[in-house]
Amino acid sequence: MLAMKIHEYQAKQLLARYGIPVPPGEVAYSPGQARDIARRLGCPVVVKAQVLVGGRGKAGGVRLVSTPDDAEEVAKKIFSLHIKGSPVRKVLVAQAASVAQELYLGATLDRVTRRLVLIASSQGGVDIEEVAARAPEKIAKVFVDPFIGFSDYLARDLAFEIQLPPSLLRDFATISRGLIQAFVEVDASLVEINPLAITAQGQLWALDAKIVLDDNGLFRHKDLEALRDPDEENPYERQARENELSYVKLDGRIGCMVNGAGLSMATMDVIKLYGGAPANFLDIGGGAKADKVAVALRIILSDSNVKAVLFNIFGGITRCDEVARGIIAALDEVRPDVPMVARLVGTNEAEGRALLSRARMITATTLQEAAQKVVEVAR
Amino acid sequence: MLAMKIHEYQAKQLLARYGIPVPPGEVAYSPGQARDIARRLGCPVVVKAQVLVGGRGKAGGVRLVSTPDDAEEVAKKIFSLHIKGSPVRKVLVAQAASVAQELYLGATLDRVTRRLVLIASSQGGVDIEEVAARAPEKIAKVFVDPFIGFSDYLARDLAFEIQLPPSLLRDFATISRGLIQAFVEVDASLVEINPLAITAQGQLWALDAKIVLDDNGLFRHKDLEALRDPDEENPYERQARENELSYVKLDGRIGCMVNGAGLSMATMDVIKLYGGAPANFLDIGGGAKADKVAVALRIILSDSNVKAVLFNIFGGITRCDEVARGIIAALDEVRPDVPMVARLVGTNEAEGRALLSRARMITATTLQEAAQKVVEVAR
Amino acid sequence: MSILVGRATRLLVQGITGREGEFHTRQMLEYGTSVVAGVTPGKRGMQVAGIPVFDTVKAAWEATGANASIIYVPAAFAADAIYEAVDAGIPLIVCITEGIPILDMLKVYHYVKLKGARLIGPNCPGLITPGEAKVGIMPGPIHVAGKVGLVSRSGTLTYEVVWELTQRGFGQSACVGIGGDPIIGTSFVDVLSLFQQDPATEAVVLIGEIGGTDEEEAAEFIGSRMTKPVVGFIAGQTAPQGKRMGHAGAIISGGRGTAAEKVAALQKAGVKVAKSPSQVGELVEVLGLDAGPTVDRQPSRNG
Amino acid sequence: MSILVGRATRLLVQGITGREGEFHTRQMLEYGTSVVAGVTPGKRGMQVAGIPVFDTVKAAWEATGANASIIYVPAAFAADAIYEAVDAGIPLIVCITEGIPILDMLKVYHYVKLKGARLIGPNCPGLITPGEAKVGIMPGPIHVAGKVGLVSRSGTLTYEVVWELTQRGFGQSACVGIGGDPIIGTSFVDVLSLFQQDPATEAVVLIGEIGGTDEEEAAEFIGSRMTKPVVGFIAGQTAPQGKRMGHAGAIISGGRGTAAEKVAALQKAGVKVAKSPSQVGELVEVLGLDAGPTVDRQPSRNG
Repeated sequence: MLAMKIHEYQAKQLLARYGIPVPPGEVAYSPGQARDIARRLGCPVVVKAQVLVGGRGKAGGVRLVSTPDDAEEVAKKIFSLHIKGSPVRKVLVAQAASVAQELYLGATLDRVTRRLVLIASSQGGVDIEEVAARAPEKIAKVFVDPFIGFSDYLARDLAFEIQLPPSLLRDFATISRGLIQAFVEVDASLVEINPLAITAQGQLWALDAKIVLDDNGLFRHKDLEALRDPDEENPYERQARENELSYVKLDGRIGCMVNGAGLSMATMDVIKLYGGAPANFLDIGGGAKADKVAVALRIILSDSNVKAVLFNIFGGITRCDEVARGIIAALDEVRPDVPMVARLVGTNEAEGRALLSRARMITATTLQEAAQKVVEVAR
Repeated sequence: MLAMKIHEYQAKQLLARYGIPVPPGEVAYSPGQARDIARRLGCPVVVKAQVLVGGRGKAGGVRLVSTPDDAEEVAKKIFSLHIKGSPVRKVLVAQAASVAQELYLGATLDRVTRRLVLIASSQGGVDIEEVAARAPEKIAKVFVDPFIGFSDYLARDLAFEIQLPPSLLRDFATISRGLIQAFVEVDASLVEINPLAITAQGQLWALDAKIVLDDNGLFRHKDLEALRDPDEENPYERQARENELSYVKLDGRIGCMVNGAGLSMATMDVIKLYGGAPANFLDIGGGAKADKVAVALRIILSDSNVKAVLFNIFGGITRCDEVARGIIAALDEVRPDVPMVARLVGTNEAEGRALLSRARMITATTLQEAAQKVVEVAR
Repeated sequence: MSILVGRATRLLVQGITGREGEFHTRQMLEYGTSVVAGVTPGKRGMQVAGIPVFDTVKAAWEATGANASIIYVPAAFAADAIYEAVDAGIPLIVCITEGIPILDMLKVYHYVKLKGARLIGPNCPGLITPGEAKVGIMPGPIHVAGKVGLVSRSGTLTYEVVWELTQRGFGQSACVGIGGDPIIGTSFVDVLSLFQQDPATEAVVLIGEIGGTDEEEAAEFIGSRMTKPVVGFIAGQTAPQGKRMGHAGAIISGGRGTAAEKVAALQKAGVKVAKSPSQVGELVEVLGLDAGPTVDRQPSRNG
Repeated sequence: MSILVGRATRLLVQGITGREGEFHTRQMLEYGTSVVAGVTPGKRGMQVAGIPVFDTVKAAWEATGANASIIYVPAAFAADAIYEAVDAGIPLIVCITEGIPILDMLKVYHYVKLKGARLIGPNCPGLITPGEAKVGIMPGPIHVAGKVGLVSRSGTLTYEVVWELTQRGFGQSACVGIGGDPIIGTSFVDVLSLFQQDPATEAVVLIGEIGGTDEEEAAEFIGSRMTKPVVGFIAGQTAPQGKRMGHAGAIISGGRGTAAEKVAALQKAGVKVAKSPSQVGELVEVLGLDAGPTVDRQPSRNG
């Protein structure tokens, strides 16, 4: 998890601080709590699973109920769900809104213009990328000047383009301004309100919200770092993050350990080219020491699908002997029975190879050769 | 008071929120409270009159004391002072620092570059303008980019120029950044820390602070508007401000009411040219209605020095008949015995003159003629 | 067209449906200015004095080809209005609004320069090319066409001087009120430079006031780059230090920005500096320009 | 000097007294780069490997006339270091630092452009003109001088390809690592344009990866503006959507930024796209360039 997601309820609390109207609601950790909250808020309420994966609605994780008893009943069912493998540990109970229209409003970085882009659509509530594909004319965009920041006229341009009723212009501008301000102040990479509802009473309400934070900005937001939900993180992903390893689990059988993101991807590609399938992306970064390498290997081997491991190290700042020492340390502990192929080139490669020679490892000189060998042994 | 000043203690509270270290302290409204605070903080403490005028030190309004009893005693004396006409209604009791060096650090708008300028000097504690005149090489300046905002290297440039010990570099940058951030976020026109002390313990402390706010920015800071101290404002200045009149009391005998700031100044200049002295600057602004004009006249006449009044109105958006109606309304109520000269030109001047003809007023066609006549009658 | 505005000006009014915006739109139309569009968000389809209203500057520009904009929106929304005009590509923006926070203007100033637009004001009466176009709030009828260019930081004081000139038979090539705030889009030097290049202008009147160093910069420019005669007046000779004289920019601080300094700088540059507004007329008379068209109008009764 | 750096480069190292800064300063000196100054605030008067250290970039520039800077400071201070270099007038700035917040880079990017400086990176290995100057962290000895220009978003993958080229006898005119972040100072197109103009470069290798549209823009440029042959490789053909592959920029989002799209765009522009890093060497061989200087060095043992 290199870009940190936060829960809907956390995103809404955060957006509320920037003047964005959200329905009153509270988090429940048990069906009983859900009932209490429903009673306090007054029904109807919506009970919503708080998980960091998409597709809650289709999985039955979002339900409208009309009595506190129903809230308890429904919460019990939701707590029993696993949504895309994530167990539900908390639900948001929020006042239900009577919705006249669902809009979309979101901000992200536009890489082409190197600006923040604010995106709106009159067709909210569904996947915005579907709308973009199906009816691109329903998507309006404005770009925020990097020096000046947000200016209200941008929100008005959006509003007129999505044919928002003029009576909501000012509130829409306030919400847009708040959204961009929140984005900038928390170092986000995505802030999305979907749907932004026009209620039957003619007000704008953020019914759902999603915020993804830029991990690189977290150092200046200790308060946000605390929002990280350890329950939602795969323990190996967490271990990787804590050790500053870039790790992404995949579906194949060949574990890979590489230094550098580009070379890691290229290594995966070459494995595929020779008919294999990578079990993971794992970049140990530059200048990794033995202990970090050992952690990396343990993470790779924790995946029971892994039938073989490939080490591809192009030494530069990273020293091949350090990597070899880390591998040996991990092997001493884990003693795996999968075959391993090592290709070490560059800084201290001779020392590295000498160290590994004790570990009964298959060696290779080129990436091509290494990939062919590991695909062979993984069959 | 068109640029709002706030008290030292308020400025320090505000700066503390931006990470600027200030000595612990509290405000006392009585000598007894001063004693209690001194006991709580631990002596020695400094007792400082909280008034919005300069020259507190020379007037005996700032005193170091070494026991709570002394704090009470000294506070009693300070509460009895009038500093430049301002009675002392509260004192700040703050922990005393042992000072190794006094620096200056301040930010304001540089009109030439249209940028914020951050100014530092190794010679703090005194009037920075004196230092600028006497030893300009002791003043260092850096300009803040309008698009990018503050960057820490600017603070380092300043620090090296005033030969700050390198061990304080990081704290100095933090204080500088906080100062500029505070400036921008409260819409200030001046933020000054003088002295910024290097304590005997080798730390940086803001021992005194001054903040002047841009009145034009106050609409977005309701919280700061609340800091306005009505005790410190002349009641007529307050009345003028509340009625959106620009009023500055001066020392002469001729009251002036003019529409437009430039024309007001020019009117004062012409009075002076013909040997008179203006009692005030008063600009009724553009498009003033009768009630506003009436308030303006009452404010002018509240000054007992006023021996004659000149009305100089060049009608444009402002209608001469509206002005005349306001004058008559005020005269009906106040019935002053001072002579008045009216010069009304432009929009609806005939109607205005007709209205004033009932008021036994001296009239004039040109500013020159009006000024000569009012100087004559004010003798 | 002498400088900045003239018969070719196609004016857009931002905030046209407000009280001020509507009033001055009618005044400008009456003067003969070619007002082609208005903008008030959410009021698309309306008309004000026969002028079509649009939701956005971009839409107004696309429909009408406006090449100048005048802004009458409240201070809290003025910076936004300027950005909207700049980003729509409007080359000349005149901001009448008073009371804009100085930190808003600080960014606006540099942004306008960056984008190559020209901003007049804020907190100014606008500008006029007599007989061609009035883009502002000044009383039109006090002006007559002629050969004197006038530039000023003030509003009514400018009218006083214009009226003085007109009464003495000196018409104006253009009168530009650059505004009384500490940060304004166009400085004395910018306008002096335009007057120097303008064949219709034979002499220039500069009306300054205390505060800042714009007049000193103007003096520097006049001394080194201008060949046309300049007459000046500085308001605020009797103003005390540290007291703001109405205009946010009119303050003598730290002993800088006094009238005496400014007068001295101008005199050193060869400017004849008047002691009073009426003396400006006398000094222009001394220049011996041919008189302009006959004065045949009285000051405005309704302007 | 082929492009960007060469014998005329006078290099300043920002963060020279840090572990990374000091290590790579020695490496660059050993390679023959003319390192003339270092900057670490508060360390004026020190020396690192014989190079004088200054408090500020301005002071270093004044004393040494440095014309390029390389930045090794931590991510939290990197934007500040770039601003300091830009404002001191350094024309070429290479930022090695990884992990800079994207919103910092957003402002930095536009500021650098505004001021007319050139930024390489961040999160990049730097650049090298073999035999002349190494301004970066790449192992110097794997490079030899020659006629192939190389530009890449990657670090070690670049070394892999360079090593491949060197072993096959193809030296490099310059190798530029532009960095793996979503916002970088210099794009593929910028470097391709320099290679196209550079008489020392006869063919170009482009190493892209998933994410963004830089490769598509490069393809557009190659198709319409380049006459020199280009060989490409795109890493991440097996990467799944929505998962960031290490580099902050390497992510396929919303179905955009896939390797397949990039390969197709490049092929359409006439680029020969390799299926693996080693195939890059084969494709360059097919171009039939004269071989460069003989390879006489092994990969670095200490680089």
